[in-house]
Amino acid sequence: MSKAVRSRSDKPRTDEAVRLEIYRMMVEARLFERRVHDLFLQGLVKGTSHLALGQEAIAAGYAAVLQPNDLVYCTYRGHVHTLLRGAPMAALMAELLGRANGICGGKGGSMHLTDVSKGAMGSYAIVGAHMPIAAGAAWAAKERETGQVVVCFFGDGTTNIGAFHEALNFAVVWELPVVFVCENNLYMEYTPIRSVTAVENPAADRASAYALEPILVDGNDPDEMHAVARRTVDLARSGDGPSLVEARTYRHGGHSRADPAKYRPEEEVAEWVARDPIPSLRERLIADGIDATTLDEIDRAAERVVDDATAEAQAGPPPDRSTLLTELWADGGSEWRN
Amino acid sequence: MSKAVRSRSDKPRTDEAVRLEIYRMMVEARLFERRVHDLFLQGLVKGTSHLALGQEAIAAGYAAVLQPNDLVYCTYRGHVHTLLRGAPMAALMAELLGRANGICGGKGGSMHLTDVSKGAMGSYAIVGAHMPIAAGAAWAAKERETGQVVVCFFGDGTTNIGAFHEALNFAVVWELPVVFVCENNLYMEYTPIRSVTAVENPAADRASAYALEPILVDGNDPDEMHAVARRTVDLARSGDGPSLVEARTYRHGGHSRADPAKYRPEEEVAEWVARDPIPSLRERLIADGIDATTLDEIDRAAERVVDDATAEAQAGPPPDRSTLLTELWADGGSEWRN
Amino acid sequence: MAELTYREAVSRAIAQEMERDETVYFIGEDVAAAGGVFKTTEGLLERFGPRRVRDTPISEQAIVGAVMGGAMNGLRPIAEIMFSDFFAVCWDMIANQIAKTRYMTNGQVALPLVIRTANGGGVRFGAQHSQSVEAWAMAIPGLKVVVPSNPTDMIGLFAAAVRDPDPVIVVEPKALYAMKADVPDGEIVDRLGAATVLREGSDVTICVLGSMVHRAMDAAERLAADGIGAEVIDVRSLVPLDTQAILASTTKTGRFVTVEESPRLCGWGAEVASIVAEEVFYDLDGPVVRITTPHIPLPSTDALEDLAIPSPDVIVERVKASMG
Amino acid sequence: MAELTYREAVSRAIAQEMERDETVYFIGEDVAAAGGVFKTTEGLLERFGPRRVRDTPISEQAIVGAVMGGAMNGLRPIAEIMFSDFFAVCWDMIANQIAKTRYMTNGQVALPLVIRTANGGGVRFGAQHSQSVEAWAMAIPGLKVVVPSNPTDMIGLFAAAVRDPDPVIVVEPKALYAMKADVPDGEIVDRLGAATVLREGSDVTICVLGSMVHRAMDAAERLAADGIGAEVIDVRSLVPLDTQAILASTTKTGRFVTVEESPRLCGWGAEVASIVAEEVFYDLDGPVVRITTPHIPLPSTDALEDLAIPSPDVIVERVKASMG
Ligand SMILES: Cc1ncc(C[n+]2csc(CCOP(=O)(O)OP(=O)(O)O)c2C)c(N)n1
Ligand SMILES: Cc1ncc(C[n+]2csc(CCOP(=O)(O)OP(=O)(O)O)c2C)c(N)n1
Ligand SMILES: [Mg+2]
Ligand SMILES: [Mg+2]
Repeated sequence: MSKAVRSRSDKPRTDEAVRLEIYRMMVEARLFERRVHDLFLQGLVKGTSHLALGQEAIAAGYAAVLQPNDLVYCTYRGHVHTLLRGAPMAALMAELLGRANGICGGKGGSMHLTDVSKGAMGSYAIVGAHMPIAAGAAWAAKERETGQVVVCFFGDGTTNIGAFHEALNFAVVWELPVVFVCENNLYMEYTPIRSVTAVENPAADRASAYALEPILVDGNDPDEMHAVARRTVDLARSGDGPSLVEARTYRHGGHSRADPAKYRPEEEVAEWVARDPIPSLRERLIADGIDATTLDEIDRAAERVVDDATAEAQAGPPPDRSTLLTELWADGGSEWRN
Repeated sequence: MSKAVRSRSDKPRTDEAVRLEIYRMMVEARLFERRVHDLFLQGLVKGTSHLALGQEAIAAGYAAVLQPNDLVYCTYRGHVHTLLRGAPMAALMAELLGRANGICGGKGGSMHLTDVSKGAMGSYAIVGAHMPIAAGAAWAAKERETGQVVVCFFGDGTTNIGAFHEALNFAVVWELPVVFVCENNLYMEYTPIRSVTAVENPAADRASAYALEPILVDGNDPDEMHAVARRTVDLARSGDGPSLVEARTYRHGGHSRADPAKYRPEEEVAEWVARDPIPSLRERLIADGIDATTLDEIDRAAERVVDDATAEAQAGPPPDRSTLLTELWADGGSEWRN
Repeated sequence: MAELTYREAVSRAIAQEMERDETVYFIGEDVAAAGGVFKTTEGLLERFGPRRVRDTPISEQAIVGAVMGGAMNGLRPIAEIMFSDFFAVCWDMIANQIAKTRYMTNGQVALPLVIRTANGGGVRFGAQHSQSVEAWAMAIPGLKVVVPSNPTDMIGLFAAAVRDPDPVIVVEPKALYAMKADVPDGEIVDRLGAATVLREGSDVTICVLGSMVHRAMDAAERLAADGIGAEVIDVRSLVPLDTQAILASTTKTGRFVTVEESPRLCGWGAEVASIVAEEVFYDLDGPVVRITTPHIPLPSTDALEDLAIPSPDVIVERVKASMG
Repeated sequence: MAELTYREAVSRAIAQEMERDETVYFIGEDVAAAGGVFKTTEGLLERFGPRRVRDTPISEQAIVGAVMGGAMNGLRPIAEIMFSDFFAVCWDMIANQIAKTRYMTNGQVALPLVIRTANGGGVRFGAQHSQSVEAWAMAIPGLKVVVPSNPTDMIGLFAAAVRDPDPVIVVEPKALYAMKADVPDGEIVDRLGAATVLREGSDVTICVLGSMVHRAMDAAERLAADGIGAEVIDVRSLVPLDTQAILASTTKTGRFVTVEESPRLCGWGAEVASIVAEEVFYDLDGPVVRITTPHIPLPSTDALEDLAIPSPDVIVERVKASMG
């Protein structure tokens, strides 16, 4: 057993309203990604795509505590994070479809969803790269005294790349307001993380290398996630520097659209699907006295939101040819010569 | 105080012969580097140069336990390591002088001393780069069952770069016969390591991030160094995988020839110079019954060795113009076209 | 003869060399148990076992460092870097360490290793997974670089790379992995530094490599219909470079065109075009022409990516325009 | 007017911009307390304090990542990468992240940042501390690149770089740090993308930058003595590139030569030479000529390093030979 401290909230469960909001966010994210998957199957989403089905509680827990001017950095597996920061769903969907009304005009694609206006500072497709960048944004927040907190999500596999190490040390030495959240879904792409990592808990067991508290949390427990999110964001906000959180979770599907995920034992998948954060929060909410009809209404509303977003996204045209050469430079163009 | 385990040899002092050999190595290395420094002042050593004056016990401790086919990787601060592996002193000196009889024909220079025939696999001038390479050499040793051990020396500042992290994790996961030895001389170039590092002991406090035992040793104590060297090399040799050793030490002079090292408090320098490993081993040896004349003879012999090497080196001509274009490729040339 | 896809050719190439020489090892991310994210290395683990075919952590510096160190100590290792864009995270290992070590040590260290990687665009992966980095490697003294444009070349050039005593970068156009072609049975071994004249012609020389070869061949077909004889040269090997073939053809045709998937500035086309303009200037009947992507990162959406990468249409148009 | 060394010009340039704009920050290894390993940043810590001028760990990815993230959130940060060779350890941050982010996000992210670095050879530092990497950066869409060849340009181009809303790489030839020149008093602000004609001539255009400028000027002097009028253009800015100045001069002289410190293949000279061979081909009276180092890593010893880097002698000889 690892020496990491398991994080248990000693606080009572979070407010009912917040828990319902977390529920809503998870349901919307789930339905959104399911729809994305359907659109793949129809051949409408080109290129790759990395779903976070099953991992939604982590993004939702943080989304529930962040302020509007806080900043989030995530990875190619970042649809949910970007959506839950408030990026318009239709524009995200349109980006996946490669349309002009996409959030990045079709230039970014699935791996690069970004909505700066909502503090969704980008999805990064090179493993680990966004960790130093997130630290840099936190540095600016600190220097400019904006009160912002930066949250940076990454995977278990990412803990073995150099940028992880550099970012953690840097953030601690400069005492930056950044929370690094490892979504440990037990696999890098197809390779089990334990087979390529020196320690059992790839992030938590390394926290002490940066003089940080080891924090290991059940990433499929929305209440736990929310408690940890609150605690680590508060620490950053109050000037107590960075945290490193490891949230254990599981993706229901493959690594990317190309992956049927045959390498995972059936029992393992079944066990984790049984721990799906959405039904489990639903059950708890009902046990805590919420009416099932309230939750049903949230479910139905989410379906409408996704339907509307899909329709709006699909109504968009392909990007205009002229946009190929725009926005390399701040002058709007891409000229490299006079 | 750090939680790292301070390594204390419970064994009795090493054999007299080995201790005398360690003494000899340190003295030769010291006189060699002092001579290099003199040659600078005469304008004969061009470019940069990084001396290890004061740090010799670490290289000597390991040199005393390595077998002929073992491999050593070191840094630009690698004169001593290369010399003590058995590279011919005259050829090292000639390389620093940029002569044809230099160990790399003048192409390498001070930062790239290499003598593959002696298992001195190179000095590397990009911080951290040699750590994965050393792991790779250990991988080949393991696969080919050569029984070789690889030792990789690096500085405290190096613990903050990504390659450090990747190499350690990789070596542990693949259980490679490699010993990583951090020479913590308290400074990166001019910046104190504590001001840029999240933990007190930059290597030892990170060992647990790779499931390794934290080993912190007094790098200025030749007996301690030798004991740690023996233990870690034996572990690697017997298939027990990598170690990470942090040896505390101090360089008497500046980072490189350009550096008068004004940034270091005088008392700190004085304190460490008082702990110079060479006089302290000398005193101990005498206390343990060695005749001072034996040591004096070693000192005088070392002076002769250095004088001879200097003369031989200086007798060398500059490299022939034709060598500019040799040895890019294994065919001996550098042609890129037909 | 057997029909193989390019991706099958990759695994056949690796197997051929591993079978022949037990010091050949193969490592990379998800290459063993999973057979590679592009399914280029399926079956190798089963055939050569978990020591010689091995999954690594996501640690490109460690991967490339490991093959360098391995090559210094008796192996002939092969590393896969999954996407060539990731060269950027281990560029020090490739450009500063591997490329320079033999020269710096005056020949003491030989580095018989291969780094193979999936390169280029056309598959809607966006700017960080679609780059063409062959010119990055070409620009670094000490690296050899090949770009096989078909399954047979993949096997032959790869075998030559593994057998070469120097480090070789094998650049695989990922847009070609599904391409099928007949491949001779038995061992295939090619040599580095030989371009191939894929089509003869007397009016214009088109130099091309990788996935652009097929587009240039299409274009040449259409130019022929319009009475323009294009000689298409598959450069195949950037270092060593077959300047003889390129210069001889240009001397014959008097017109020189490159087609590159890379961004505009400082690509291999610039190098080859300036060699031509320096060495056979007086044989040229008109300006050299470089057809490249614009100087932009590749956009993700199909609508824009297809516009960015030179198409047969664009090649035909530019060649015609240049011929006045 | 005051006589300044190039290294003093660096610190004056940084100070000028930090004084003007409090969002300008400066970070790097040993840059603050120690004033930089080349003593280019002395006095800045004292003047601007330990928050705005700050020492970092040896973590180039973190340094470059930090200025990128900082620029995304309201700063205009400057990073020093001590030697340009170390771009290789943070190339992902530079080439994949900084260069591509604005385009990928369709303009949502602006990155007003500067990376400055000591570049090139001539100081006997050996192969891993002597590279010329300006062409690495030029080849990546999304990066602007300048190479100041004298103290005044250092200040002016640097100021333009800091004020530019896009990422700019400022490449400082380390062989020039000790160079002295008179520099005007007061604020100096230049613009990106303008080459300078340093010397007029009607027989041959020599395009050059960085430390090679001075060698080309020497060579031009000697060519003049032999009756050959060389026009020397200090390119100064690789992206944006002043093609107008280059093409106009070449049209006038009819002869085109580049002098580069970089290895042979795929340097900026190849790019500019092929632009010339494509766009003003009919104005050329003879082959384009590129003078470069050989395609080798730079050797350490002075005897060999001096042979490798183009000297005034070599420039004179090659220019004369090319003029028949
Ligand atoms: C530097 C780098 N190496 C390899 C890849 C290819 N790759 C993409 S995702 C991935 C697995 C990442 O695993 P993890 O960090 O656990 O994140 P997850 O996908 O499980 O969310 C890999 C290897 C990459 N994008 N960047
Ligand atoms: C990647 C990289 N960054 C920076 C440098 C410049 N540099 C050379 S030595 C050095 C300090 C290294 O400190 P440490 O690891 O403690 O070794 P020491 O010199 O003290 O032996 C630095 C920053 C470098 N060579 N490589
Ligand atoms: Mg994972
Ligand atoms: Mg140190």
